[in-house]
Amino acid sequence: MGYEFNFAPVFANFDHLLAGTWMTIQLSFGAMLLGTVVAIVCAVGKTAGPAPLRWAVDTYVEIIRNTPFLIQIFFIFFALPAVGIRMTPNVAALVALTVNVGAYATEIIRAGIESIHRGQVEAGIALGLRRGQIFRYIIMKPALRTIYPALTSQFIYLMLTSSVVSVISATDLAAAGNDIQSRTFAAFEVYIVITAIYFLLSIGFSGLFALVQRRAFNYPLSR
Amino acid sequence: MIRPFGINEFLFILFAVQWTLALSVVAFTGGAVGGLLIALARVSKVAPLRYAALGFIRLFQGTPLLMQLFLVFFGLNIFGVGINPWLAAAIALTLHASVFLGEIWRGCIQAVPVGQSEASWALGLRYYDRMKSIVLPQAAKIAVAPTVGFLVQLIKGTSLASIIGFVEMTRAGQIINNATFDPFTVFGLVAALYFILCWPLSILARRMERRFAVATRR
Amino acid sequence: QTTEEIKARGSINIGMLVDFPPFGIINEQGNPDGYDADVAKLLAEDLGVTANIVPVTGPNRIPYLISNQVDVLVASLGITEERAKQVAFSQPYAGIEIFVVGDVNVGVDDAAGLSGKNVGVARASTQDTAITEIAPDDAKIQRFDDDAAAVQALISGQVPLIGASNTVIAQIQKVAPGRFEPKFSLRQQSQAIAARPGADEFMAYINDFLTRKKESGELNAIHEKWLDAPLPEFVAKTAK
Amino acid sequence: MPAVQMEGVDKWYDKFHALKNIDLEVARGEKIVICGPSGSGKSTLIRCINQLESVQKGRIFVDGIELTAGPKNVEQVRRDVGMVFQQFNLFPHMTVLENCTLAPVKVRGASKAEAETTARKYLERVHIPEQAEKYPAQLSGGQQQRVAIARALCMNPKIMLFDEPTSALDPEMVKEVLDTMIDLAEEGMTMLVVTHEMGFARQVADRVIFMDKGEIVETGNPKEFFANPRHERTRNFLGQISGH
Amino acid sequence: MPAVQMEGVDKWYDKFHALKNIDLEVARGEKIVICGPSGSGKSTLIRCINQLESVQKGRIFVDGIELTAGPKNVEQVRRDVGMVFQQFNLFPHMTVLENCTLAPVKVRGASKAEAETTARKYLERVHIPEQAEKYPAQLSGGQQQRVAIARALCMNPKIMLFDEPTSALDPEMVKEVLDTMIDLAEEGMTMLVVTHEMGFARQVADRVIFMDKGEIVETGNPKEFFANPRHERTRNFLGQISGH
Ligand SMILES: Nc1ncnc2c1ncn2[C@@H]1O[C@H](COP(=O)(O)OP(=O)(O)OP(=O)(O)O)[C@@H](O)[C@H]1O
Ligand SMILES: Nc1ncnc2c1ncn2[C@@H]1O[C@H](COP(=O)(O)OP(=O)(O)OP(=O)(O)O)[C@@H](O)[C@H]1O
Ligand SMILES: [Mg+2]
Ligand SMILES: [Mg+2]
Repeated sequence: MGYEFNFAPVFANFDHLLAGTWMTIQLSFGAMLLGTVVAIVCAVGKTAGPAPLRWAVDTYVEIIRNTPFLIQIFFIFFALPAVGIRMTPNVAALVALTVNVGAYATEIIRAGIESIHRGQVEAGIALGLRRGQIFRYIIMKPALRTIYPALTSQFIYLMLTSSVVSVISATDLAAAGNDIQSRTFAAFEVYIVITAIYFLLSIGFSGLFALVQRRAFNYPLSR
Repeated sequence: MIRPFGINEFLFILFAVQWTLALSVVAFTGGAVGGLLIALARVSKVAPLRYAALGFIRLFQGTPLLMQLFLVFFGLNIFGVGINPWLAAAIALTLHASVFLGEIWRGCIQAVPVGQSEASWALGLRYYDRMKSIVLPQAAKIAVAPTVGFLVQLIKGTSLASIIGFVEMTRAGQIINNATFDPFTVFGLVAALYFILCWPLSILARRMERRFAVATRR
Repeated sequence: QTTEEIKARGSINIGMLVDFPPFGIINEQGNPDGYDADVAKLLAEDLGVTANIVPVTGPNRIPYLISNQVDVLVASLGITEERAKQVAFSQPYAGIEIFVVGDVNVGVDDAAGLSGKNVGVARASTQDTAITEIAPDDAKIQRFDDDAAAVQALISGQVPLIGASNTVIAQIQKVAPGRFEPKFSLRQQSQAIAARPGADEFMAYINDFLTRKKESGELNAIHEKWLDAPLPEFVAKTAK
Repeated sequence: MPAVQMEGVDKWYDKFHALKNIDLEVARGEKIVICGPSGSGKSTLIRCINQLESVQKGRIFVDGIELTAGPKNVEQVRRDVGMVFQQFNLFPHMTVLENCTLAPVKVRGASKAEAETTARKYLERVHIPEQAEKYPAQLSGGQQQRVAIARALCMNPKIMLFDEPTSALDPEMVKEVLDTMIDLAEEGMTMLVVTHEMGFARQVADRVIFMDKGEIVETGNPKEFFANPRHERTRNFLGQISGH
Repeated sequence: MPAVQMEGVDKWYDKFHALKNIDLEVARGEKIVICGPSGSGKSTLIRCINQLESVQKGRIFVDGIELTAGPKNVEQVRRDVGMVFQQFNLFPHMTVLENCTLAPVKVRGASKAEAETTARKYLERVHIPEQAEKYPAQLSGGQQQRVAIARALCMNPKIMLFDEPTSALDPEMVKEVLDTMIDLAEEGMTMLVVTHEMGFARQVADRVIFMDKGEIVETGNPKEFFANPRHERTRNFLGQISGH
């Protein structure tokens, strides 16, 4: 089959791809940070909150984990305006990614909190620390260390999932690729290049996570 | 031409579940075989095999499934390898499931105490018997829960196969939405169907995980 | 690709949209239907082979064709110069007029009026090309995956304006009567059957097929059936 | 005013009656050793004194403040009661110094500099001033337990509770921890110690308390307690311990 | 021809020199006890004999076959060398009988019936014929270790290696395992045993080997070894063990 690869149109629009890449980085990074905050709040609510709160967190987590992201983002962008919440596509994408990763990370972080030995908490209580202080100073860091590998691979997965946000006209890397493709029809060349960029991004993020791990969790463990 | 959302539309989406299921089964079957090979390669004594498996995993866990599907389907055809959507979906989803299951299962194999392998060596058991009779049966017990958990991910992932022409649930929803302009009914229904499919599996996975945690704590 | 090969095979793979009413839809029985489907069946019948209809989407229909997944596209593909570099077009077999549509409260009546506004389109559609061409630099074009998403964005108020064809406008009016109106016409767009470049003999056959069907009135009848109107003037005339 | 006073205390874990009508008065400066078979309620008893466990009946006073009267009092009392656990429970992500300064800064509102000065003073007293910058995982068990003691002392407690502080240690490390506790006892600290180290009990205890099945079966000064246990159960228990 | 012969064997774990120039000859039917402080290389030494660890220098012969010459020989030798581990390492998902018949069937190609007959014979010999259908988790530690011994015997080994076979056992179970091993010794099996059970050493060992820091420091018959250790290090070590 005589298909001739021609990458020229892709590289002619490389600035467009870079802008999309930057948006993907922002979306992923923003959702990781916000999602972690959401997850910590939900995980604490689920381990220590009153029953209605636990129930609410459970419902949120189950709904998100058992439906496709595509459907979730569709609802956030098209249904929320009906109740007066209107967001630009990129903001809606950020919110959808945050809500999504928040649910997964809730489960992960909860497991981390539960892995902390009860004696640690008791030592904190005996020293007179209050509940919030115990969580903040005693539980949080060792818990995050335990679940860090699970959490970061969820983040990489999130970054790859973000390739779906173009359906609501967010301007991420996949959208940039689609735009170039629809203008130049160099579909394969575009897909090959953006796949490579995603790959580089995930390597970059992994490297960053390893760096953070070395800086943040550098205390030794007993065997 | 626009028509209200009625029983036919409902049935159209409902019947699309069969494609979602069929794709999931294909992906899981392929992924189980591939995943086993990858897991074995990852714990192999042969260094090049380990690195090859690792590189393979990095590549497929580091790129979106959407792009993998697209490149397999359209890409292979461009190179003159005739390929139908089934084969393309089977290949891409299998690769995807293989690397994830491979990593999950590697962890399970490594969770089997080294002493078990050492005892097998000491008895003179060769690789095949050691894996088949000693290591894998014990790893399998640990693996059930996370595997079922991944199955949920996989079922949802098959929605991306719509890019190469499968009218599975998500695509069916889009098509009906284009004919009815009633997105909340349509996507609400689609979401509900996924939920019905996935939720029992999620619960099952969690139950088994808990049971296993209780069993190993002692 | 030759006519002979297809005849020998006994079937033809035809790509068509199923989310572009009334040209391509899924009918109540769950089968592809619409104007394109009828044309596709007519073509297969003319060749004396069975029609194997492959549903494609707006963004992936050309990849489908050039990667041999289908023999031919009867997929409401608008004739544009850019696309002509990738595929071979027949003479027009259908046509639409595309407009900028918007909220009745938004005052826009020409391309310059799009300045500073958000405009939704279906990615890779004719509207996309047309609006991208004429819109001022500071108009913000939001590309959705299909017409339904663009329409949904308009109806839910996420964008004040979209590019849409006359057929889509008719649907918008049904869903939200009185809220939206066509602002100005972008262009009349002829749609053609497309095949891979280089298949000259096959393309000649398709052109001949269209000429015959236009002259016999069969094509017009199908058009009446699906669009309640005769073939537009700019389509009805037969090319060589 | 006694340092600790328990009046008719009862405690249930669900249906399980873990403490039965406990009366106990501990004078200031008094050293009490509690022993008894596993599951007899020793840990439960001392954990009630800083309200790691709440009780269902009876009253507990610490330094004159009624613990069982409300949560405000509990907070107050916890600051004045130091506790050392069997499993050390040091915070693994903090250096020794950080372990020792956390509570003074966050609970007492001390400045970081003050807290560090105090911490170094107590690390000196438990003979490990040079380990201040290390993490718990880098220390031996005996060193870790001494850090745990220093950490509790940094809050300037009026009373110290010890729950089997040496039973998770390798034999060669037991002595260094006991020596530290003996030092502390000699300085006049009020101490309640759950332990089976009978040498320690003989040397420092003012009173030895024997518990069984949630009750205080026998209490006496160590001399008569060891030489002349009044109860059958106590005799059996002491027989087992020395045979060990 | 000696049962085992090691000539100038050196072994490194990465940079760590675990075995230093080991020379050792074990005659057929000889019983050797190896002792020494933790980390001295005792396990490493006996694990080299069935190549659970490979060595970087020197030669090892088992029953005249050079192990260090290639993987084919290793397979051959492993069949003839039985090993019993500290942690038993029974296969938890198989019954006792299945544990014992797996290797004879898969490795020696015995029929299932033959293998079962042999297995029951050896289970009888270790005094637990009635446990054949149970799973390891249903047995006590001592019973498990005896199953492990029976499992190894089912392969009809010429040499048996034991790596601290009793040190993971509760004290009351140690004796039953040692008795089994004494039986075995009396039947003339060649045995290398890493153990700190000096009573066992006195009773059955032909030679006692003392290792420290990867070297064989001293070797002698048990009588003179215990009465009259030549080396300072050996004396220290024996002092610790008996004090323990
Ligand atoms: N959280 C709990 N829930 C239910 N029962 C408990 C709980 N904590 C302790 N118990 C029970 O209360 C009884 C007393 O426990 P406690 O820990 O005080 O005993 P102990 O004398 O300290 O024993 P040990 O020497 O083993 O530490 C035991 O029978 C124990 O099983
Ligand atoms: N896989 C390994 N990698 C690195 N070092 C090892 C490994 N296995 C053992 N070592 C080191 O080799 C030395 C000897 O180990 P070995 O297990 O032979 O000692 P041992 O005499 O059996 O001690 P113990 O009485 O504790 O079982 C030890 O210092 C140990 O830390
Ligand atoms: Mg206790
Ligand atoms: Mg050892």
